[in-house]
Amino acid sequence: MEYIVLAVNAILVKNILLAQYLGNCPFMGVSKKTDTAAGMGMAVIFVMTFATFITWFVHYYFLVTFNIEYLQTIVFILVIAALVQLIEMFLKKSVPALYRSLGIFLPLITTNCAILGVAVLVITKDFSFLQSIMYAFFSGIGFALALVIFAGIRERFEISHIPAAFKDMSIALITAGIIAMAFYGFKGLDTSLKSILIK
Amino acid sequence: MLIATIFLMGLGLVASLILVVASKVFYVWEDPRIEEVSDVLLGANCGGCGYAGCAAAAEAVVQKKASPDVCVAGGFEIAKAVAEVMGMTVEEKEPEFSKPGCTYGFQDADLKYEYDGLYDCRAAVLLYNGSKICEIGCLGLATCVKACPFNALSMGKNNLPVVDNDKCTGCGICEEICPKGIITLSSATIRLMSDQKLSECTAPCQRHCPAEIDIPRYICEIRAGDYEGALRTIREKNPFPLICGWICPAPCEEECRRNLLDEPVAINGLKKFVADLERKNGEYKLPYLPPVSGKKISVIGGGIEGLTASYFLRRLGHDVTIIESTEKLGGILRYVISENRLPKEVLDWEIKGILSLGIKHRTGITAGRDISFKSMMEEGENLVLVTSGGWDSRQIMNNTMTSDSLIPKSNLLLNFLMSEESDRPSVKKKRVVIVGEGNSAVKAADICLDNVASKVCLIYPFSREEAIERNLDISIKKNLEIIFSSEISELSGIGNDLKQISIRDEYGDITEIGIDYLLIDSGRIPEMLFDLDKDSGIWRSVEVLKVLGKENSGGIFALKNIGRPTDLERVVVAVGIGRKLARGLHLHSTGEDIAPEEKVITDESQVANVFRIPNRQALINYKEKYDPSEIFTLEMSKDQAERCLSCGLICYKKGHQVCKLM
Amino acid sequence: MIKEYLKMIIVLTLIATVCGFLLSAVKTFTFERIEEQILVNVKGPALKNVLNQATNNPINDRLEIELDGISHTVFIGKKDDRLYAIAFESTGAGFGGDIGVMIGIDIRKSTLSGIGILTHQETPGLGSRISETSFTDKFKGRSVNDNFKVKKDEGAIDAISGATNSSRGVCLATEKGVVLYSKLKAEILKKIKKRSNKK
Amino acid sequence: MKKSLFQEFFKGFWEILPPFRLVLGLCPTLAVTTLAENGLGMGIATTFVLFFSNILIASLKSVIPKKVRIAAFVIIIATFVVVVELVMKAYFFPISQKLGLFIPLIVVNCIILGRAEAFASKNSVLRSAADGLGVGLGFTMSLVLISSIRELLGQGTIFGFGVMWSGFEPFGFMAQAPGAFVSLGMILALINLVPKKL
Repeated sequence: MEYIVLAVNAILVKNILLAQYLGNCPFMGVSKKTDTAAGMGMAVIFVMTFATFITWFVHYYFLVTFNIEYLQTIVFILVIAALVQLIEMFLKKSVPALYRSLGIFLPLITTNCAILGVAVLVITKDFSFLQSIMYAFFSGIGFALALVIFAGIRERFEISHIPAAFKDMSIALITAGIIAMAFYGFKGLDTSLKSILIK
Repeated sequence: MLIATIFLMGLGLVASLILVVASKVFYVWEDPRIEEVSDVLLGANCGGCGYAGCAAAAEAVVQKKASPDVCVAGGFEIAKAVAEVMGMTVEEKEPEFSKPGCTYGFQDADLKYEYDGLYDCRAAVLLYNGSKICEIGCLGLATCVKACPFNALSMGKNNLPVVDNDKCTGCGICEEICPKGIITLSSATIRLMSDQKLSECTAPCQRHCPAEIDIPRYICEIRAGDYEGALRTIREKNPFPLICGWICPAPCEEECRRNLLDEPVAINGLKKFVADLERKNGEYKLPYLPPVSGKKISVIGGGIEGLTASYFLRRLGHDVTIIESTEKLGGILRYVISENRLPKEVLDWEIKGILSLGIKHRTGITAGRDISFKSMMEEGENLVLVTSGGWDSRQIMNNTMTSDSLIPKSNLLLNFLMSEESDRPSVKKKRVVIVGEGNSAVKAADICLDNVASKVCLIYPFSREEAIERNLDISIKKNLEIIFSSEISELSGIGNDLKQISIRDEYGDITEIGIDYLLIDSGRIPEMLFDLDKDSGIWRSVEVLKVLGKENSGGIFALKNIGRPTDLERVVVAVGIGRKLARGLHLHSTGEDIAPEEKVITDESQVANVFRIPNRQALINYKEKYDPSEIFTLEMSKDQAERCLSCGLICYKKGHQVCKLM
Repeated sequence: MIKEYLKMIIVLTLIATVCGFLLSAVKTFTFERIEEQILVNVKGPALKNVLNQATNNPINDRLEIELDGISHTVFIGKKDDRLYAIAFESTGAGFGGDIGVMIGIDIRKSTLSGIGILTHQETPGLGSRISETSFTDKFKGRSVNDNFKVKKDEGAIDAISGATNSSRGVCLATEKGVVLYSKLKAEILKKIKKRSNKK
Repeated sequence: MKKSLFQEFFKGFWEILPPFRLVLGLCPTLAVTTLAENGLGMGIATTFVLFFSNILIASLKSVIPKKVRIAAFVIIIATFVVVVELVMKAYFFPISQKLGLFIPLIVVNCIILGRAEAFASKNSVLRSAADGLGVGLGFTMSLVLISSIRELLGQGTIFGFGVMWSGFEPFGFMAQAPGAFVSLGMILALINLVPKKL
């Protein structure tokens, strides 16, 4: 039950891209075509879950134990960077087919603040291990969802008449704003869902 | 404090260890050059090369599937760097730029309907081929602008794409995406290699110029005061603007739409004006010249056609030597045309200019007499282009009765018939082939039979019925074979002997005939290209004029075609043929198929036209007729250029539009 | 090849080590200030509310008291240079997680001088109303022996309608605080005495 | 044609002004620009990291093996981020609370890694310093601009000072995520109207 609320919250209400402002660079960068957007989305879901899995352990079994939580940022990013590179190498060797479709997005993911953001968020929110994993997974789905929707809209720009000044990024940002407004409509959904579920 | 330091040290160590181990465990062998090449490439992932991004292109280069100059966007610098990685060399290529080929945007052109659909040319073209009446016009919906990865394109005020040549890398994406083919890659080389096509926006004047000069463009350039540019435009199709300015009968002016209003623009006069201007300045402007990398080519005959072919061959990167039997280059223009029609100094100036491109010439050497065909073949690195002319040029040389022409064991019928019995080559026990369409051919056949030729083969371009109609003697004689409705498609030989001749009949079937001696019924020796196969020593003719794109022009002795190119009546026609020869030769020497381009405009083509020009503007009443031999003044040239209607296919200047340089 | 790998490892380790050292140095340097800042900025406003009659700065006059191996920070409120109340932190499980409550106790009267919510993760608009004064004031002036339970659980506190669980959390924290107070009281008084003696 | 040091510095103010010309570092641009004060704080924090990481990376560029380049850059950048995090907590606590998660996220601000990769790893220390400072200050400038506009329209104040007339009804929209996207898009469009090369 709890996880349904968590899912609704992570995917719709507090969508990582549109409400939490995380991961906006790839949001703008790889959203020109739906298929690349979908590829990026998949890669993010995977890396986000996996990275949170590792950083959660690192945090509670190393940082907390040694009382060096202040090193969180540097440790997490290092872990994520190494992890992403590891995944890239692994895919290249073991699953070349997957590497061809997802691999090109992996280097981009290191600097995707959504990954680090979620890893840090689950710590500040004091989530349990399972909660953290679920939260990361659903946030990834939220990311992918927003990205694909956005890419779908941006593809239409190709054939629409846009004033020169608004071309490319400008209109993309305004569109993102409108999508964000649509997602704004989900506000409160999690609360009501929660109260329904509890009853 | 210690803990933190040690922890981070440990983390750094572990992370790097894992990465090192992983890179060992998950090691996939990749050609290290792939990475090196991708480092060198631009990394814009524009796809202009046709590969999926720079990395894919790098892979293709390393696998030798693509050449080092694969990166069209990067230009020569990048290509050089890539070649360095690969240990290869590249030649510098002339930069190519996008060139939009439409003059009138949709607000100036006549429309079929108002388009208000998806803002994309690819969508608009689906509805009755776009909103313009002109089927080849630009739809102005900026699809190319959106597609350009380098932001080199923008829409101009008149809703036509404008290219920023500084940003354009010649990647060709716009060319690919434009549904109308308006925007194409262009460079002087591409332009001089191509003929006018139905899919291009051509003005009537330009369509009727045998040399296919882009007349509207040069007039536009003159109007803008860019005289050098105008001359450059002319020389993309005609190396003799000054000579043509003097003696060209100007078929373009006959077709000028201005005729529908008052009288034509002095197109030829304008051409002469810019050429005169250059001569007055005394400095011959050289075009872009690629480094000589092509084959060495001998061109026989230094007349207008040979000079034109040589000029363009040099511009295509070939090493050309002209062999001329008289003491000076110029051919008929020098020896036949009178001084008052064409002053010799004009001729000399223009020939000198052409030679200054780096074209070698040897005068006073008669091919076939002073230098054997075999040695010419070997000297010219296996390629010999014949533009020797014929009967008329021999008159110039005052030695009309040579027994052999430069093509071994062959002669013009006229020479053969007119020479003394003793001068005639012996045809005893020889297989003679006579190509002809008149009774003179029959007469020559009789002479050969009398001289105990072992076999005489008469090739008629007509059918048997036509031959009877024309009262030709087709009676059956011993050792005589008459072949109807055929033409020669190939001629081959070894050293200074003929070997075989291929005959193509009306169905395109080819028969091969052994041959010892050839007689050609024509005033001239047709333009021919001979290519030597070094291993076997066999040389054979190449159908170099296939590029003409006309029906029946396939054979080297395409006699069926009346007004065939080999009988040149006007200098401008010779210029046009000269350029086409150069193109065909270039294609042949680079191993490409010599075929006419698609949709080339020919005399028979149906091109949209206008029949009445409503008098929409106050026209300058042009009374005074200029004498073309006079030198235009600057004002006169401006006046004339202003009179141009800047015609497109069906659009033309209405009101006060100003033409723009594309 | 080995040499190259060795270099990679050494460089990365070295950089990490130096960074670790640098960071721990910065941390040591800023540690105290950060602690203080957290007290001033996070606990300060709540303290001011809870010890509203104090004339001193309770943050400066704080004590660390150990009980069963756990250290508790106790803030001392003085009125006219005489001890009148103390405040300390307590937590109770709410709906969204632990609720941190600052509890002020008037020593002379043995009543609550007030409570203030420090941290919570309650539902915005519902549970979050526990931090409103209309709710916290319900605790003010109550005897430490009162039954700090919501009325539903037969206690004395009116729960916020629709946020019973959050209200419960606050009550729980208060209850725990009162119990803690009874355990700590003697120790606190002893320490304060010691300190004033020193002066 | 190498740019002068001066030009390297000033290019960050217009030619490659982030996040308008160089569309990177959008997350902080969108997230923390509700108040001008936050924008300024974020900008300065980023500038600090950018400046020092550029210098350090430029001076270490020859030592770092290519394969672990990114990892090394990330560690260096992260170190400065943690320094900023600690210093801000110690001396500018309220603002560090407001910026919250986005301070550690400076480490993944693409501008910083982008400059490290594209500039600092190829240029001299002095140039990299000029570049880092210029781009950082340009970024700060942009953030202050966006956040001032958002604060003005969203709350009727600038840096906390009320500047709008008394009856002004703030647009709550501007303070929310959609407002962030839309206002950034609008400003970008305005800036696009001005040519890149002045």
